[in-house]
Amino acid sequence: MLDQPLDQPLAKVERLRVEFETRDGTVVGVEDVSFDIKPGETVCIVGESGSGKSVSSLSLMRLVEFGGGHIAGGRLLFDRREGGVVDLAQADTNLMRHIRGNEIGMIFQEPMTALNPVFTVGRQLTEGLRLHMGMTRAEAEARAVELLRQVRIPEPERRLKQYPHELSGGMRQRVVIAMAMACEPRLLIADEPTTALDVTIQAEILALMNRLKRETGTAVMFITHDMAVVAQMADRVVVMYRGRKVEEGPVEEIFANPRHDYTKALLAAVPKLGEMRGRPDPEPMRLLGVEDQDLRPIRGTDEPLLQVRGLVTRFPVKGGFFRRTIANVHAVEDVSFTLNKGQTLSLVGESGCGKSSAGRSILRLVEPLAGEIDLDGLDIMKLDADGLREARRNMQMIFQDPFASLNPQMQLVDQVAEPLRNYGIASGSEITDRVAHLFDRVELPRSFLRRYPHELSGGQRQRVAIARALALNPKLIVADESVSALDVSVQAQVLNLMMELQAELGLSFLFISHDMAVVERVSHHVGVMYLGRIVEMGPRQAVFENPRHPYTQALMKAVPIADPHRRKSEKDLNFKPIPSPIHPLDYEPAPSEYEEVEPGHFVLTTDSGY
Amino acid sequence: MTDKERFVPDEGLAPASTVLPAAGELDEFTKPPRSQWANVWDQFKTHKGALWGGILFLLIVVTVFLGPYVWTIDPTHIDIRARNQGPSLAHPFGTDQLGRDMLARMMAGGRTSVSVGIAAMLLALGLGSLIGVMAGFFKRLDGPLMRLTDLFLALPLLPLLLVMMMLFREPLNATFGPEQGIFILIVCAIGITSWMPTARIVRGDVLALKEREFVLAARSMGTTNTKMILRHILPNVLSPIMVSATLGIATAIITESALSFLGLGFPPDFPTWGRLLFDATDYLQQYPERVFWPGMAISLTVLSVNYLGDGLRDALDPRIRGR
Amino acid sequence: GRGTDGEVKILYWQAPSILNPYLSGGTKDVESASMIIEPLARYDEKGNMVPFLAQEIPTLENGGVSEDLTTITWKLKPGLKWSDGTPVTSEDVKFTADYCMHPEGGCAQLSFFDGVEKVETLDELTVKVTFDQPKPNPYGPFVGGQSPIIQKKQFENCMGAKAPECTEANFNPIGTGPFKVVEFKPNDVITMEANPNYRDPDKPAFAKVTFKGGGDATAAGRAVLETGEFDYAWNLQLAPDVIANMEKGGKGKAIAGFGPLVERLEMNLTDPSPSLPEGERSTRKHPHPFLSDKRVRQALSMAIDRELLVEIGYGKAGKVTCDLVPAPEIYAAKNDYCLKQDIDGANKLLDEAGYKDTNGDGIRETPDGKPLKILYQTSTNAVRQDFQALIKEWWRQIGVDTELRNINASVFFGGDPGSPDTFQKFYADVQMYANTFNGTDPQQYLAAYRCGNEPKPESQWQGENINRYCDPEYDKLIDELARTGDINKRAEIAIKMNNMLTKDSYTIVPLVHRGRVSAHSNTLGGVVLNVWDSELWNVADWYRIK
Amino acid sequence: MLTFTIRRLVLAVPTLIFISLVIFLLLQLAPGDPMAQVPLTVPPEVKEKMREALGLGQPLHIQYWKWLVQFFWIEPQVLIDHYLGTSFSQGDLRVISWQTRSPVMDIVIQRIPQTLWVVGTAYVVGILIALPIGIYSAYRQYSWFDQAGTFVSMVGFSVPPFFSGVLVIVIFSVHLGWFPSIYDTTHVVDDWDSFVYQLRQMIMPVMVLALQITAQISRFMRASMLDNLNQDYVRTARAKGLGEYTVVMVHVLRNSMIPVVTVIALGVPSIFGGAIITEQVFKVNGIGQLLIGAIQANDLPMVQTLTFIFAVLIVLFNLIADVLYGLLDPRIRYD
Ligand SMILES: Nc1ncnc2c1ncn2[C@@H]1O[C@H](COP(=O)(O)OP(=O)(O)OP(=O)(O)O)[C@@H](O)[C@H]1O
Ligand SMILES: Nc1ncnc2c1ncn2[C@@H]1O[C@H](COP(=O)(O)OP(=O)(O)OP(=O)(O)O)[C@@H](O)[C@H]1O
Ligand SMILES: [Mg+2]
Ligand SMILES: [Mg+2]
Ligand code: NI
Repeated sequence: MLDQPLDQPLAKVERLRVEFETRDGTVVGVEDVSFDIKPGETVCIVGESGSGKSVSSLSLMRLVEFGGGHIAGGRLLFDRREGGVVDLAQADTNLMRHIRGNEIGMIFQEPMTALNPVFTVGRQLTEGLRLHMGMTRAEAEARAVELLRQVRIPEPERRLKQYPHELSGGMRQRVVIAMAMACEPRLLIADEPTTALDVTIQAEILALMNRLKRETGTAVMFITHDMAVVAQMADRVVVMYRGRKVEEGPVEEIFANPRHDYTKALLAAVPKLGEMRGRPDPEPMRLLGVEDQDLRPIRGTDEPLLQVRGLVTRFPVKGGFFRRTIANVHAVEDVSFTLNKGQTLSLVGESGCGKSSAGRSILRLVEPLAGEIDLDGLDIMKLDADGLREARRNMQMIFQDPFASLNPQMQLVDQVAEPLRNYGIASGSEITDRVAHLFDRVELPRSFLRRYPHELSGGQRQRVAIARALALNPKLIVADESVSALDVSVQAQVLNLMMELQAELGLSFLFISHDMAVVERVSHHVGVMYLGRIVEMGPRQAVFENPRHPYTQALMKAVPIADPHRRKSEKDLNFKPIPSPIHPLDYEPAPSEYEEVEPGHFVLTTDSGY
Repeated sequence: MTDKERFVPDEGLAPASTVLPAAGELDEFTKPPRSQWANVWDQFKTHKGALWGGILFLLIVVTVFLGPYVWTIDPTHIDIRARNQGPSLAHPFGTDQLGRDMLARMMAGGRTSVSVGIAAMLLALGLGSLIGVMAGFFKRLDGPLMRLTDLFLALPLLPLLLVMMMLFREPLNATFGPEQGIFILIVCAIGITSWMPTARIVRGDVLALKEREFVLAARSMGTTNTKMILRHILPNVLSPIMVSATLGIATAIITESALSFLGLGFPPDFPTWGRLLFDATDYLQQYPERVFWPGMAISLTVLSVNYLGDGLRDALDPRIRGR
Repeated sequence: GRGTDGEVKILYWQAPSILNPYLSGGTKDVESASMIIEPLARYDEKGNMVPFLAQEIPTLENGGVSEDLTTITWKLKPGLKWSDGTPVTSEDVKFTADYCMHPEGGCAQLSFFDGVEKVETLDELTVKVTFDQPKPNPYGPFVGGQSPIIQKKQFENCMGAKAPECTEANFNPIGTGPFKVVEFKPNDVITMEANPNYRDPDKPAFAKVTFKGGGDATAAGRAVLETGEFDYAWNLQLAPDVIANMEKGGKGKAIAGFGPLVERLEMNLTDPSPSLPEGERSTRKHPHPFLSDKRVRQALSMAIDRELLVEIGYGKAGKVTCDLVPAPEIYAAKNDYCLKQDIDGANKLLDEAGYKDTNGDGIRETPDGKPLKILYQTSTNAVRQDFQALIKEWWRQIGVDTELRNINASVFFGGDPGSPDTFQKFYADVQMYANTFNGTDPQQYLAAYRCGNEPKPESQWQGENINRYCDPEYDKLIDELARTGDINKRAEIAIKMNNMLTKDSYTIVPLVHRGRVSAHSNTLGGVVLNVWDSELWNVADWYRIK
Repeated sequence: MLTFTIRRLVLAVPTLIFISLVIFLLLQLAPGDPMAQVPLTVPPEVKEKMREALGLGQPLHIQYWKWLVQFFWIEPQVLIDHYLGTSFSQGDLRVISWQTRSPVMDIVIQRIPQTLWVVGTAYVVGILIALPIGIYSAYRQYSWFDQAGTFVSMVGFSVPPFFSGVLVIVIFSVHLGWFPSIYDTTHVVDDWDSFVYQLRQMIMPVMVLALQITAQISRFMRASMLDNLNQDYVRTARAKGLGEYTVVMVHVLRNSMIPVVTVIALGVPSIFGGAIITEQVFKVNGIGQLLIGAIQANDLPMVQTLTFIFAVLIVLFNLIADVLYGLLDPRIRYD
């Protein structure tokens, strides 16, 4: 494979400039971006959201044009297998069509939407093969099976006949990868291939790509905003900021010795697993460029605020002729924990393990089947509709997606004032006053009061959501994946804000996340969930430094570490797919029993299904 | 209603895709804040068809409602000597078989047609939105209300109209006078037989909306059902409703003309575009201009309103407007 | 010779639904059936009776009608055959009467058998009809398109309640007419072919008939006059200039004929005010506040320009008339009191009668202050609506305010006692429609205006005295007419009655003597428009002009 | 899917019975009288007799029950008899029309061919024209083609058929003499010439109807295509190097057809329901003309039966649309 001299770049982007014609005039997507990719090399492009990463990659495929952009300047040199170097910026559509999928493959960000929902996996996989390689249907199918096997999809023959929605997110992403690899392209562009995935699946996919690259010698252009992923994957790194390249260099160099301020800030904002080793209490993160930060640890109290005992939540699965309940989704199964005043309890676990359901059950936004919920002496389960409404004054929730959780048609001031109005706490100008103070509190300028959600950045929106949750002065805030959708730098700011508020107001957080590094940073206590149960629970330090349950241990292993020297290989990972939480009506789950391995550190002894 | 029901998934309903945050451009945040309607207007302005449609529609409405103050001939004035005349200075649109001035009749007819269009649309929209929102929001009402929709789809308009005429004409005449009475009747007839598509669309949107996180968020803040619907649901289904609205005006105008064709429309001394057009089709060959004016007026109105709807949809859709 | 001229295509914009006229009174059904089944005698285009299945018309002179006017004896032509080849006998004639007079049959033509006591067969070819009282006009049963002879064999099992079950017979009656049914698609089209057993071996000239129904008068006129797709179009109720323009197409011509059909205004002599309790509106309990005054009615009539109405609405198909019975000739009063429009005279009349506009709103008030506001209703129909607009305008000029209302014809003429909108209920001050009578004798027609014959709640709003007219003098004349046999005497009485209703009292304000306009193509010969019987009465004589 | 379908079908029965009751009551309430067609010369007593013979005097619940039995019990037997030559329905009274005194179902069956020929063809033609227009309009959004397509479809939408129908008659029948203005329902297609004649007589009503159908469906198609053209999977398809034709006509089209197909399915009942005005204008005398005629003549059994059949079709095609949705979109699985 490596028959060319290594220093001859495979693709070379020179002074690329992409413009978009919008109603507000011309928008420049990227400007003056140059970098190159050599055969067999992985170049990572990092940068925050909107910095132009996708636009650069789409330009290389000449796909920007379909999104309304055009390449306004620069050259996109690509060394074709035969036929020498061509400038893709000038290539005609036929040539581009030949290159796409055949010589350059691309993996897209969203596995959920990148596949056509109405065609079988097999059809979508073989399409490119039949087009570019001129294979017959049978040959293409044989090759497709081989490809699926390469990306380690079990039972590949059966998968070919399935539709995308019948596969899990991880499997879908593998199909997308297989599709991009189908014609053995020499350059593979991967645009945030793992952002939407769970840690465990992410780890697998990253390992898979590394292996494929090794085996086929394909050059990879890897786009991400996650520095930990960069550390796992990259040979070289290109850092982008606001449409421009700000720094470029070998991965070790970038991590060890960042030059540009932005790179430095980016690295500083990344929470690294193990950073908090030896420190029992959470501490705000040190952010670059922010003066006089208060970085004192947050102690909280040992006085219990929320006590949950034996919480069970099930969702009925209807079916049969009369639409009766034929089975249940056991979303939360016998969960018990205690959250102290002024402290944070985190729930971690894979997607679908029941974290959100647990959080919502506590506010009775979904109705739990059984269990006790005691909030500061008040038995939540016993309340009627009015009592519950009243009780929700003391417990609020921040949702995962800051955009989805704000009404797009309402001004921010009204959204934040809504709880105040609902409970008749304030009226008239007092409301505006209070809302303004809340904005101050979450460090949003008051000029934003009259804006609409879409006029804010993700981080700002999440602040609005926090302000809204704070409006009622609750004692408990359930933060459901509140920072998962944010850029690292913004995520760090929001995390700091939350911790700051906790320190000042004595708030208690039930923090739900799948990001182990973030959890390590913010929690006093941690509960690891698997298939509806808490499999391990205890002080954060105990759980992170001494994980006892096999699932916890596997989870820890899967977390990518933002250190290029500690790369993981596929062999380290060992994940079984999560068994189905759907059980027939007569299924009686065993009660959760715990063994106290250390003081306050419990490990589930009941069979958890792992 | 309890909170519990909300989480029973509806059959066949794909969860609403969450809108991912748009790429953040910092300078965007320094722009001064604008009101929602200013945004809508901005968006609207850029849609050429919509803008022209809007202007044209406005022009039609103005002509039809204010025109009679300028062109003061009485549309029912019969000048039998001047019948069946072509366009002239005295009668720019000519006269009809009884010598009534066509321009005045066009304006009078337009007043009725446009009012019927708007009023019937409002009624259909009100009913459709109400039933759509109810069916979408309260799972328990969904089945019955959708069956009701089936029922209305199956109901024949004509007998219904006759029944309504019989039951309500006298009382309406007594309270509103004969012209208003029949107007209300026809508006109601068209309204209650055309709300079904709106109801279905709104229901679909509400079902999707109900799964959105901001609804859950509002509930966790103690928002009651009524407020939920008023604050969160309705504003967000506004854009499909607006589109139905513009389509509704057009269909109402056309339905009214079809009713005239079947002899169930307005009384004869109550010109509407539909009736004028229908009356004129007999004279299609002798006096083609008689067909031309009402035909043109109906087409132009429908056309302008449709373009208006297109523009409004773009303008009201926050996903488009937000970018 | 028979069947040599190919196909003739007839277009009725109202489609026939059944070919048994005894089960449907509709003109379309009667006329379409008249090509297949025939009566003993018909009226010709002048209103004279001509024998069809009968050998001759029975009269007093030839002894066919008994001296006491209680029996009539018909003789069939010998050798007549049904289209299935079986002979026509007097049994069939008798059966026809039994069929229609069956109490459960709901026979639509029962009125033709009014007063029939019994029908007997004297021999194979002779039938005798006996009436329960003297009948000056004994030509009700078996005369005219409405009471044709049906075959006993075919309808034997279809008597009474079973009548509707005999779909095959009702759709395909065996007859003696020039054509027989090949296929009948109800409310759509009838295909017919020449009857091989028709009594005249040379007729009909056409081998095939397509009788299409549906659409509207405009389209029918167009198909005959402009595109030439059809040969004959029935009843073109169209504005005269529209017809004139169509004739320019050059494919055919419009023909008009005049029967006794009169478009008239009916004045409500009782109070229709909605403020009255239900059951008392438009009843004789409450006289009309101002229309019960003859001078008001007269003024309303004087304000109307009938010439113009004819010109605008009917053209060739209309004549100005001041009579309720404008035809036949002998019964026509030929009044001319209303021919000239006289707005000033009308104004003067009202002024004199004390109806003055006291409050200056342009509308006169009755002496006790009630404004002269008139609700003027009619059925939905383009010409009637034009009339309404014109008359409203004229009445405005005499200080009368008019509210117009048009009602769907099926409701207006429906007679549903539950509906407030029927012409019988007459919940309006003035209404307009046309009416006529069958045959040439107006006795029954005029008898309708008998005291007590008005629609009222007690009679489920049935009754023909729509105006709620009541004059004992008039009632006496009705009885007299029923007793009188002499034709000239009868005419005299009838004219008197006509004048009482129109000229003397303005209870009925005749507007237009309406004819019927039909159109036939230039290549269709033998068409004689007949308004006294079925239009298709002589279809056997039609031929193709080559 | 099967249980879903069956469950919906079973649930449809009470709905339909209820609908039939509502229609029945509505018609009973409606003013008007089957005797309206009878000339004024027929005296009221005779009319009363005729009314009685029609069974009008009976109490409502008996009339309704009679109709139910006739429609749901006797008519199906007649159908079975017709096909199997049995004689279950011997002597039972069927639903009889008041106008024609013949079984309603026979007339309905008689009317179906011409309705299907004209309205059905128009529907098919309309769809066949609409789909390409919709697709291309969306693909080239805001191009002149799109603008023109939008304009034409809106004009088509806004011109009432009683006007466009008469207009084409005047142009093509009267002035040019190309096509007959009156539809011949007795015409039998048995050779090439008669087929050509059938085409000629169909062309105008089909044109008028298809214009409206095209207008609506092409708008749907365009909107649906626009929704899908910006989806991620389209980008994926392009990234595979597929040609534009394949991308649009295979990947995008298949997805955008899903809602359009259901819209099309929902429109099918209206084919059987006929197009009242167009049928009237061209004298097609299909189901629509039958209904309007029956309404005008106050032929209650006919109106009741027709509207009920229509209701059945609506409910049925609603179900079919749902099932189609499930079949076309693999993501949706009922039960
Ligand atoms: N179709 C478009 N029309 C207008 N502007 C666009 C379009 N696509 C991208 N842009 C702009 O180009 C810039 C770069 O966008 P790009 O999608 O490359 O960001 P990104 O780095 O991939 O972000 P993310 O991490 O969120 O995917 C942004 O400012 C964006 O607003
Ligand atoms: N409304 C619902 N109806 C039926 N099942 C549900 C519902 N909500 C959640 N579930 C199921 O309950 C289980 C737990 O879901 P939950 O949302 O609590 O997981 P999670 O841990 O929050 O996952 P994620 O990280 O993806 O948010 C899943 O199997 C899910 O499919
Ligand atoms: Mg991107
Ligand atoms: Mg969750
Ligand atoms: Ni409830």
